[in-house]
This record gives sequence, structure tokens and C-alpha cells, in this order.
Amino acid sequence: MQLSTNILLIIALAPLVGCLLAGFLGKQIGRVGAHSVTILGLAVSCALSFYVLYQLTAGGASSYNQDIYTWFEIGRLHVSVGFLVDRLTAMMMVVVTFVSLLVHVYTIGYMADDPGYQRFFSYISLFTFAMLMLVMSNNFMQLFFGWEGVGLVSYLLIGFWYKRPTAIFANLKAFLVNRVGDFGFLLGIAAVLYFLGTLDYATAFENAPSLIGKTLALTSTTHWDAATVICVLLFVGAMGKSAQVPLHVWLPDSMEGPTPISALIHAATMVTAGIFMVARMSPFFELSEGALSFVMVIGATGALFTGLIGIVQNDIKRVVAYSTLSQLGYMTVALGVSAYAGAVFHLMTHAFFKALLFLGAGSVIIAMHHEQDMRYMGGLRKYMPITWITMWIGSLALVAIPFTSGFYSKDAIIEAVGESHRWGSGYAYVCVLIGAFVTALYTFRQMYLTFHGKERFTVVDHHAHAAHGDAHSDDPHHGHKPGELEHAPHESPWVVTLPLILLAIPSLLVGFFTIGPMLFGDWFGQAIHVEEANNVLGELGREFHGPAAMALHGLLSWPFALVVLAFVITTYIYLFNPAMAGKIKNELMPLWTVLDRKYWVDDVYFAIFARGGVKLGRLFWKAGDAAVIDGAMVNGSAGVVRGIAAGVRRLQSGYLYHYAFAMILGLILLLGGFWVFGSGLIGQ
Amino acid sequence: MITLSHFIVLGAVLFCIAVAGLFINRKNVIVLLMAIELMLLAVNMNFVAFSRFLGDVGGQVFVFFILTVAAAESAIGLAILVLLFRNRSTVNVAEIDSMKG
Amino acid sequence: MFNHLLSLLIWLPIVGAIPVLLAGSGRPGLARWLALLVAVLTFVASLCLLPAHDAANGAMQLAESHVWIASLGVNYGLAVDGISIALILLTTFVGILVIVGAWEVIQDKPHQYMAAMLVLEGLMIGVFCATDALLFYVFFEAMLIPMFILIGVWGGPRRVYATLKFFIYTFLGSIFMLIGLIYLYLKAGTFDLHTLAALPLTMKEQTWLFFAFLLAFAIKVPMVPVHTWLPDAHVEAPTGGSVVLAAVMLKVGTYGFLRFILPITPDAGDHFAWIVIVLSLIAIVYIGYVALVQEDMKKLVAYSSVAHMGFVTLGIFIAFMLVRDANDLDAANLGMQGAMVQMISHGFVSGAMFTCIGVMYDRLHTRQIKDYGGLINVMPWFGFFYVLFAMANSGLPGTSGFVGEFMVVLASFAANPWIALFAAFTLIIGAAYTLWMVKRVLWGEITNPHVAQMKDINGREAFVLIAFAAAVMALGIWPQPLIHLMDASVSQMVQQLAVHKI
Amino acid sequence: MIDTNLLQLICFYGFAAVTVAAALAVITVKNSVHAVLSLVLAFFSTACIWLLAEAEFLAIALIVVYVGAVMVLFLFVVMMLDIKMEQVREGFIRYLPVGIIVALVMLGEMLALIGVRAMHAHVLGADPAAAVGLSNTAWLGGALYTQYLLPFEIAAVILTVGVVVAVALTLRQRGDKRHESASEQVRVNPRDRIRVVKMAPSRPDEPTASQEPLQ
Repeated sequence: MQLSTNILLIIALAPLVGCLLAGFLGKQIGRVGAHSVTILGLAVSCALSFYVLYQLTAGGASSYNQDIYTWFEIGRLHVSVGFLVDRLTAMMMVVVTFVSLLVHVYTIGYMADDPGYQRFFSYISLFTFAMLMLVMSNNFMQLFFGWEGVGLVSYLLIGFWYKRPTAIFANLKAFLVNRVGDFGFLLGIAAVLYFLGTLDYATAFENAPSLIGKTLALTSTTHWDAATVICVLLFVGAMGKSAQVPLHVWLPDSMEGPTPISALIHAATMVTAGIFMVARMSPFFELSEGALSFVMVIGATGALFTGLIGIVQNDIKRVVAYSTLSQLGYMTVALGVSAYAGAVFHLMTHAFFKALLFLGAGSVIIAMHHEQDMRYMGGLRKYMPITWITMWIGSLALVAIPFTSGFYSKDAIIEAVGESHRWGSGYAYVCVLIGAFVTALYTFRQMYLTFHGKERFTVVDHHAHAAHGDAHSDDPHHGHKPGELEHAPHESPWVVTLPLILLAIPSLLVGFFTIGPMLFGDWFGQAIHVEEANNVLGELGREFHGPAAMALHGLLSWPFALVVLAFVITTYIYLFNPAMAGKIKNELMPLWTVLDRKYWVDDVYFAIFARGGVKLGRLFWKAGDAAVIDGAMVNGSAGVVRGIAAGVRRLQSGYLYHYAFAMILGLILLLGGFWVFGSGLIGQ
Repeated sequence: MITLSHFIVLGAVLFCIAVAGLFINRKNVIVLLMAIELMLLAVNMNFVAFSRFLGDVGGQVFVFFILTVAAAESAIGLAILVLLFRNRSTVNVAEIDSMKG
Repeated sequence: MFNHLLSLLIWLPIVGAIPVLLAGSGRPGLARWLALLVAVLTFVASLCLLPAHDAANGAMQLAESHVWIASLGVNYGLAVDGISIALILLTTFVGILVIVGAWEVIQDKPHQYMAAMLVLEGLMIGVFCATDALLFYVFFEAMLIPMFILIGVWGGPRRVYATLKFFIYTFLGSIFMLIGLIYLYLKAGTFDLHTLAALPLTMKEQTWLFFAFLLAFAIKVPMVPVHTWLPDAHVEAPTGGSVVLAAVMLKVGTYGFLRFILPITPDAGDHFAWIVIVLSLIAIVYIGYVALVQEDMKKLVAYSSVAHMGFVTLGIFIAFMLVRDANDLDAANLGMQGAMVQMISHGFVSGAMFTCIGVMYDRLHTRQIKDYGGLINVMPWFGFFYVLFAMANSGLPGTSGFVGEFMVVLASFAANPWIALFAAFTLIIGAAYTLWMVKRVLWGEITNPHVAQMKDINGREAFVLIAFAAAVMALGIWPQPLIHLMDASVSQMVQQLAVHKI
Repeated sequence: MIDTNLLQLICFYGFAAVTVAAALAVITVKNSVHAVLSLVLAFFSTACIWLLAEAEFLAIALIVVYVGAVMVLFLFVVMMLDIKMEQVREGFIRYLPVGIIVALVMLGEMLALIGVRAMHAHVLGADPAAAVGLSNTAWLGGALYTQYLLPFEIAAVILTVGVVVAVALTLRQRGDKRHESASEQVRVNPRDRIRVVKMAPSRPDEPTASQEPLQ
């Protein structure tokens, strides 16, 4: 059985239609119209995605790979727009549309007061379209289209509140850092075309083995292995999009965007595009040990060191953002040890629980009237029980408590790294183990600071200030001192809590039910290609005796012990001895500074690339263009002409007899010339 | 027996006299104009001689045209001179330098 | 039916300029409508090229030839291939939009402005049609006159400096071209480009001719380091002048590469391709940095034009490397085709960018970036278009700006990965200078009280911007029709590169 | 019987001497009228020399056109203008040596180039007009009206233009002359001559403040 092209087209285009309607006719159809039309589009898309997944899993449909139309055709090179839908794609489609749908619903509540309501819905629908184009693509060109398309929407959404200087700084930064990644990615695509002569996935993967033995001459003496070049370049793209060290700097700043965006784009879907892409490119990556080691080391570094920064953050969204960076590191490590299925599996579970955490954080932020600083929270559990419970579920999944979905995916990754013998796997194993401890540390700290302990905010009656129409785009504190609220915090409306509940369910359960087939059951089939020698998941699979047994075994493992240790420490500090946090901070001041300044990476980048770039540009402009080219060459030559002319001008006295004299002088000289040089000058 | 060179030498002599006239009468426009007429005469002399020597009618035709153009030239030149004298009350070339940059 | 279509295309706007001029300053409305009518008719006539042209045939078609100067063997010879048609369509399309764009903006002698525009349009079409080198040269030079008038009469405060610089720069180059042409004429006894292409030339001759032509066209493109006239001309030109200059006139330079250097001096072209490639890469990287720090929006876009035209020259000259050294015809086709698409795309994108700046300038009478800020608050629709074109300028997929750059980068990787590395750098620097400008102009709080008074675009401006946007998007989403139009001509041109003339 | 050739030579030298002497007089005499008359003499003797060269038509033309028309024009001008000779003549002595030196150097160079020693090498041939059986006038006229017709016409145009220019330049519009323009008178419009001014009726006595309540 074959999937219908029309269904796939509807899945991709329904969000686009919603986007266009909400964007261009926003005024005409109004707020209700805007969210209805976009949610309807998403709902259709989501339902059909589930249908497609069902067809591919249980309905016996084969993978779909067809071109829709020819983008261009030059000689033997044929580039088209088309869809490749196999189980990997279908899973991504479901994750994307499902999370996106819930975020749409959530947005109704979160953005209720915002003047840019329609615009926001238009953007997130556009994002869904671009993301679907990315995952459903069957060729590199379209992949790049989706890749940059999501980057564009991310740019627009981070800068959604365009009056905030920080937001418009962050969106520019995000776009440019992503462009650095895309720079590598584009070169990677060029390398694929150069070595394989096609941009079509199927043909390229089929011919991938022909890369073995090919090299790329960088200089006359340096030759690089073709597969390594392709993979490293493509992975540079993934580093940008999936915020891997050292291109991770944009993700924390992207929290300037509205919270639903942080959940959808910067946690669940867009940032995982890199992971998806590498998994999709597994036939290439399997050819290069070196590239995989590179991937692994980058991922492991990110997993540990960005997690450490999360410990010192006070902004509730930034904690989640750094935890996202850390989790992306885990996925990348999994890719690096050839456990592509593990990476994608973690991608899926992470999408659910991280979206849950972000949306929960958003709910808290609504309750706190857009106060995001955790130092002014505390004790919120009695005001907003649903948010409290769902966020705990998400947190437990994040720290990988056995039986939660996060446990299955993360534990599988840690185990797979332990099994691997690739260069650098020892370092990676240490990183992911300590990372598990760090994850637990910042997660529990965040939960305690937010929901438990004493209330660190005060409710001040300021009815004189009651008129607050423009809650989001104005100063978030309404002119209050930090920690002062107008009303007591309250539970969010149902459009906010419903998505939380709907996300909590898969966060808890999806791992238990899917780990068997997805990780160890060859569920992905041809979509992911692993060389036999690298098959760490296969080895794990021999010891796998069902999810329950794995969870029980997990209770006795190192990672769980570390989590328990972190739980004990944070519980003691934040529930029983709050003063100790400050003391520890003072004791470890140098370390705290390092983490608070994010290892100075941002500062160094800003100094070198932003300021340096501007300085270099000014140098080029003033010295190169203005001084050398225009000054010396252009105006210089004009000056020489002017100088000569000024000299010659003196000869033009205006006296007729001067001219006559000159003529006669010339005549005499001419005659003399004839006389001296003979008649040769006249030419007989 | 008259040879070509007779004419040419005579032309050269006339020409040089005209040049000398240009130098020594550099302030009198009328004499300058007349010196120019002398130069043209010298040139015409050569044309006539060569026409005769080569048996080519072109030389004489050319003299004819030179006469015509010289007539027009002196008509205009004198008209300018009259105008000049009327406006500046002088024919002194040294005082006519308004074209000087 | 199509016998004299090309002549019609050239002379319709030029002759049409006469009634526009006669309408006089007393009847500006009549002059405007007449000009629009002529421009629309020209556009419709240019659309007739599509059915008349056989896209499967790469040769010159729809030829017309009349003896012009018999004693010199000069013919009034016209013909087009796919590449010319694409450029002619671009010219006539932009022709309508500049006239609509100048509708109320030009209040001073509008009839003369419109007439100059129409004459310019006709002459540019002439350049793209000419098959006789001397005819080409005449159109090439004559084109300067209306542009000189446009900048000199309706330009900004330093227009005299800018026009002189523009004129002398271009003239300097074309003198060398003329010398080259005269040499070729003495050698071949004709100015017919087809004959000249077949003329065998020694390496020494080709080298001299190559540099003569290179200088002429490099100034027009413009390539580094002879690009400094462009920012000055753009800054002083009225909006319509800038649009035509960026959208069409610059392409005359690269078109000259195709018609002169490629067929006449292929061996020297191959031997010295590295010079042009290096200059193109310098244009992409160095000019990118220069654009980054510009304070005047028009200058910024002008510099970005130089960088984008670098892709065109890069695409054309890596074809030499690919054909001769790597013997990779497919990649050469890709690079050359990329250059062609980039030409057309840059026409739309830069035209649109200059129109946007013109819209702002009409309201606030300044082009300094620092005078703006927070424009999106008062002009949301304008903001939409501005972001769209900025994204196209930074090469976002789905817009036309991406297609050409993508193809050229892909092809240049086959030539040499290092070339691709520098070319792809535009992804970063292009986005940096464009979006930084967007950030400072569009986003943020309104700081200048005058900005708060600005009104969103009116219907006329919306029409122009929508037309540009439609072209940019259409080309980005489905480039195949354009590529199909030019494919046969481009591949023929690439095959020609392989032929040695020595 | 005197040899014809010798006679011709004698005539040539005689006329040449007169020509040179007249030319020298042109550039040296104080009185402009005398200078013009010397020039006439130079032309006249040159015409005679041309007759020796059997260029009869040109010789006559020179006398008729030049002496008869151009030189008379010169005379008119010289006599019309009241030229102060002493002012114009200043510097004559100062520049005399320079003029002589320049003239002599040039003459020397020219003679050297012509080659005085080869003076007798190029004997004039037979009269070309007679060789084809025509008079000089017919010979010249034949060429002028066939082969050189276009230049001839152009020369005529140049002459006409010269006449027009000479008139146009010297035609004087005197400032104190009164004249009337018929076309301006026809085109005249009442509005140009009379202006009807509408003025509000004013009552100077009334104070302005009292108007306000009326509204």
C-alpha cells in the first residue's frame, strides 16, 4: 500500500494556509478567527500525521518517496521538491504537529492580552509548515529550505516583542549564529553534490559506499577523507540549529521570545532538527569514524558544561533553556556512538517533557504577572496545583526517574555510550554520567524554588494601576518592585492547563510503551543505517528484557544513585536550610563567576565577531574603499589631471600673439626636424 | 628658364616676410591681417607652381578655393575688427585678452 | 508576425518618450499616464518574446539585420537567446514599476523624468538584443546619457560629483572596449559578434582583448576595486534611478562578459579566470564587511549589490575552471546558470530594496539608519515587505536570492572547496549587514518623533512592492521556468568554452 | 633674338623683386594706407608671375577679387577707423631683431629643405591646358564644375555666410533709437494694461473692537 500524495500535501500545506489567513487577514477575521483557522489547520495536519504514522506502523504502508514538482533541472542534475515519508519522518511529523497543536491551544491563554495575537498565530503556523517541509523532505535542497525557514520564523518569534532591545538583539544573534551553522551545512550539501552528483536522498544514500576511499584535496599535500568532510560539514549545520557547543550561545538568549515559542521551537522541535538530520544522514556518518568521534565529543561537552550553567540561573525559563542545551548534548552523544535510534527516541520523549516544562514555566509566569525570577517565587504549589503536579511529572522525566519516558531514553543513551569503544567515548561517558547528576541538581532546585518553601513575593493592592492592557510588550514589572504582585497568583485557565495535562501523559508513559520497538526492534527499518560493527544498541538489545525489567535494573544503576544524591542535597538546601545556598555561593565564588558568565563565551564572541567585525568593516571602508581606491586611485588620478591642467593653463595666456608665436616656433622646429632627420620623416 | 624652385623659393621668401611682419607688428591687427594675406599668397604661389609642374588641375582649383575662403575670412575679420574698434576704441592686440583664463 | 519584434521593443519606449515629453510640465498627469501606457505596452510586447522563442534551441533567434554603416560593414543586427529574453523581461518589468513608483514622488518636471526613463529602458533593451559589436557599443554608451540626466537633474545634493564619477568611470572602461573592438574589426573586417566569436586569435591578442573587455565590463558590474562609483551614484540618484541602475544596468556588465569575453577570448579567459574569481571572492567577503558599517541605507544596499554581483562573475568564471580543468560540464552549467539566475534575482531584490528605501525617504527625507528605529510600530505592512526583501537579500531559501547563490556555491565546490568556502561566507556576512540594518530601522521603540508621524504605504507603493514580492517569491519557489528558458543557451555557451581558439 | 627662356627668367626676377619689396613695405611702413597699397602692389606683381606660369585665370581672379574687392575693403576699414599709429607702432623696434632672426632662420631651413643646388633640376613642363587643347580657363572650369562641384558649392555657401556674418556683426542697434514692435502690439491683452483692484469698503472711523459683537 502506498501513502496518498494528497494527504501529505494537506499535512504540509494546512498550517501554511492557516498562517496566510491569520497573517494577511488578521484584522478581518479577528482574534477568534485567527486562532480558529490556525488551530483547525494544525488539527487537520496532526490528525493526518497520526494516520500516516498508523499506516506506516500497523497499516502495512511502505515508505513514500516521490517528487512533487521540479525545482530546477540542469543537465543531469535534477532538483525537485518532494516528500520522503518513512517511520522516522512520520514520528517527527507526529511530534511536531502534536506539540505544535498543543502550543496553539496554550497560546490562546498565554497571549490573550497581546496586541500581536493574530501575528503570533500566523508565525507559529508558518513555523509548523517550515518544520514539516524540513522533516518530510526527500532531498537536500528542500531540507535546506526548511532548515532556513524555521530559522526565519525563529528570528521573527524571538523578536516578537520587537520593542524590547534585548529581544531584537537576541533574534539577530540567533539568526546569525544559525547562519554560521548553515554556512557549514551549505558546504556539506555542496560536498554531497560534488562527490555523489545528486541532491536526492535515496540516490545519495544508495551511492554512499562509493565515498570510501575518495578524498578531497584541500591543498596539494592535504587530502581529507570525503565522508569525513561531508559529515563534519553537515554536522556544523546541526551544531548551529541544535545549539551545540560552540554555537550554543543563541539558545539561552532566545528565551526573550514568548514562552509558547520557547516550548515549541527552542525545546521540542526546531532545535532537534539537527539531531533528526544527522539520524537521517546515518548512511554517511557510518562511513566516518572520525566524524562520529567529533560529534560525540561536541555532544558530551555540551551535555555537561551547559548543564552546569543551569545551576546558577535564576530565571525560570533560562534554567529550562540550559537544560535543553544539556539534553541536546545527550542526543548528540547518542548520534556520536551510532545510537541514532536512541537519539531520536530521546528527541521524542524530550519533546514531550521539555515542552511540558516550558509550558509549565509559562503558566507560572502568567500567574506571577510576567515575573520570571525564581528568587521572587516560592510556595506556589497551593495556588496552582495542576501546574505543580504536571511540572513535577516533567521534572521527573527530565532527571530520568525509572518508569518515566525520560528514563528509558536517557538511560539507553548512557548505556550505549558505555558500550561504545569509539575514540573519546571514555570522556563522553564521564560527561553524561556527571551530566545526569547536574540535571537533577538544577531541576530539583528549580522546582523547590518555584513551588516549595516560603513565599518570597508580596501581594500589593495597586488598583490605581489596574489598567494593564498591554501586559507583554510593556515593562514586565508594571512599575512594581520585583516580587510585588497586584493579585495573588492563581491557576491558569483551561486552555493553558489542558496542554499541560496532555503533555504530562506522554511524558510519563510514552517511553514505557515504545522503547521496545523503537530502540531495539528495528522499528525504523531502512530509515536509519548502522554498520554492524558500530551497533551498540544491538548489543544493549541482547540484555533487554522488557521495559519493566529495565526500569528495575535502572534503580540499581549509577545514574539513579547520582540522581538520588542530587535529590538529597537540593532537598536539604532548599527546603530545610535556605541560607546555605548563599553560603555555598560565597564559598565557591570563582566557580560561580565562571558559570554565571557562561565561561565568557558570549563575551568573547561579541568582542571578536560583533565588535571585531564592525571594526574590520570600518577599517576596510575607510582605509580600503575611501582612502586607497577612492582617495589614491580615483580622486588621485583626477588630482594628477588637475595638476597638469593647472600647469598647462598658464600657457593659455589669451594673447593672440603668444599663440601665433607658439605656432611659428612649432613650424620652425618641424622644419628643423625635417632638415636634421632628413626626408625619411616625410616618407619618400 | 624658370624652374619649379624659383617659385618655391619666392613663396618661401614671401612667407618668411609675413612671419617677420607678424612679429614686428604684433599690436596692429590690420597689419596682422595683411601679413596673413601675404602668407596665403605664398602658399598659393606654391600651389600654382606645383599645378603647372605636375600638370594637375587640382592645384589651381585649390588656389581658387583658398581665394574664396580668404575673401570670406578677411570680410569677417574686418567686421570683427570694426566691431572691436567700436567697442574698445583700439586695434591693439595686447589689450584684447578677455579670453585669458 | 515576430519579424520586427526586437526593433519594436527597442524603439517603442524611445519613440514613446516623445509624446511624453511633449505633454509638457503643464500636464503632468497626461505625461504620467502616457509613460505608463508606453511601459505597459513594452512589457506586453516583451511577453510576446516567450511564445516566439524556441527554448530548446540555444542559438540566437528572431534575428533582424539591416545595413547600417555600409563602408564600415556595420549592421543594425538584433537577435536574442534565452538569456537575453530573461534580461529583457526583467527590464520591461522593472520599467513599469519605476514609472509607477515615481508617480507622485517626482513633482519637478515629471514629463522629462518619465521620458528619460523610457529612453533608458529602450536603450537597455537594445544592449540585450544587439548582435553587432558596434551597435552594442552605441547602446552601451547611449545608456549613460539618460542615467546621467536622471541623477544629475533629480538627484541629491552631491549629484554633480556622483554623476561625474559615474560617467568618467564608465567611460574609462568603454574606451578600452572600443580599442578592442577596433582591433577586432581591423582583423576580421566586421563587427558581427558571431563572426568575431569564430575568429582565431593568438594568446597574446586574446590577453590584450581580455583585459580591455574585462576593464570595461568590470566597471559596469561593478567588481572590486572599480566599484566605488556605485555607492555614490546610488546615494545621489532618485529612487527610480537607483532601481534601474541596480536592477538592470549592472547586468549589462555581466551580460558583456557573456557576449564578449566568453566567445571571443576563451583561452585568455581560462588563463586569467583566477583573477576574476579572486576579485569576486573579495567582493563577497570584503564588500560584505564594508556594507556592515554603512550608515546610509542606500550605500549599504549599493555595497550589497557589489557583493551579490560578485556571485554572478564568480559563477561565470568558475565555469572556465570546471570546463577546462575539471572537465565537469554539469557543474559548469550549474555555475553559469546560477550566475544567470542571480542576475535576474538581484534585479528584483535590489530593485525592491531601493524602492523600500525610497518609500522611507519620501516620508522622512533622510536615509541615515540612525534617524529611524521602530518603524514597524507605525508601518506594519511596509515592515512586512521590508523584512521579506531583506531576507531575500540575505539569501533565504524560498526567495529568489537563494537560488542563484545556492547554485553558484554548489558549482564552485566542484571547482575548488576553498572558493566555495569564501563564497558561502555570504550566508553569514550577508545576513549580518542586512538584518542589522533591519534591526536598527524596523525594530525597537520609536526614538525619533518624526517617525511616529509616518503613514503606512499607500496603494501605489503597495502595488510596486507586491509586484516585486511576487517576482521574488515566484522565482524562489519555482525557478524551473526561468532556468528552462535559459538552459539551452547556457549549455551552448558552456560547450563553447571548451573550444580552443589558438 | 632674345631667348624666350631668358626673357621669361628676366621677367620672373623683375616681378619677384617687386613682390618682395612690396611685401617688405607692407610690414614696415608706418602709414596703414601705404601698407595696404603696398599689398596691392605685391598682389599685382604676383599675378604677373602667375601669368608666367600660364595660370591666367587665377592671375586675373587675384587682381579682380583681391585687388578689386578685398583690398578695397581693407582700405575702407583703414580709413574709417581712426587708428592712433604711434600707440600701435610701439615695440616695433624692440621686436624687429626677433622678427628678422626668426624669419631668417625659417628661410634658411626652408631653402635647405628645398635644396638650392637642385634649383635647376625641375624644369616646368609644357602647359598642361594646352596639352589637352584647352585654354587655362576652360581647363580649370571643366574641373571645377564636374569633379569639384560639391566643394565649389560649399565655397559659395561659405562666401554667403561670410557676407551675412559681416553684416550681422557690424549692424548696429543704437540704444537711443526708438522703434515699435508690431507683433507685440497685436498680441497685447487688456489685463496687461489695466488692473482692476477690488477693495473692501472701509470705514476708517469705526474702531475694530466693535465689529466683534456683530458676528
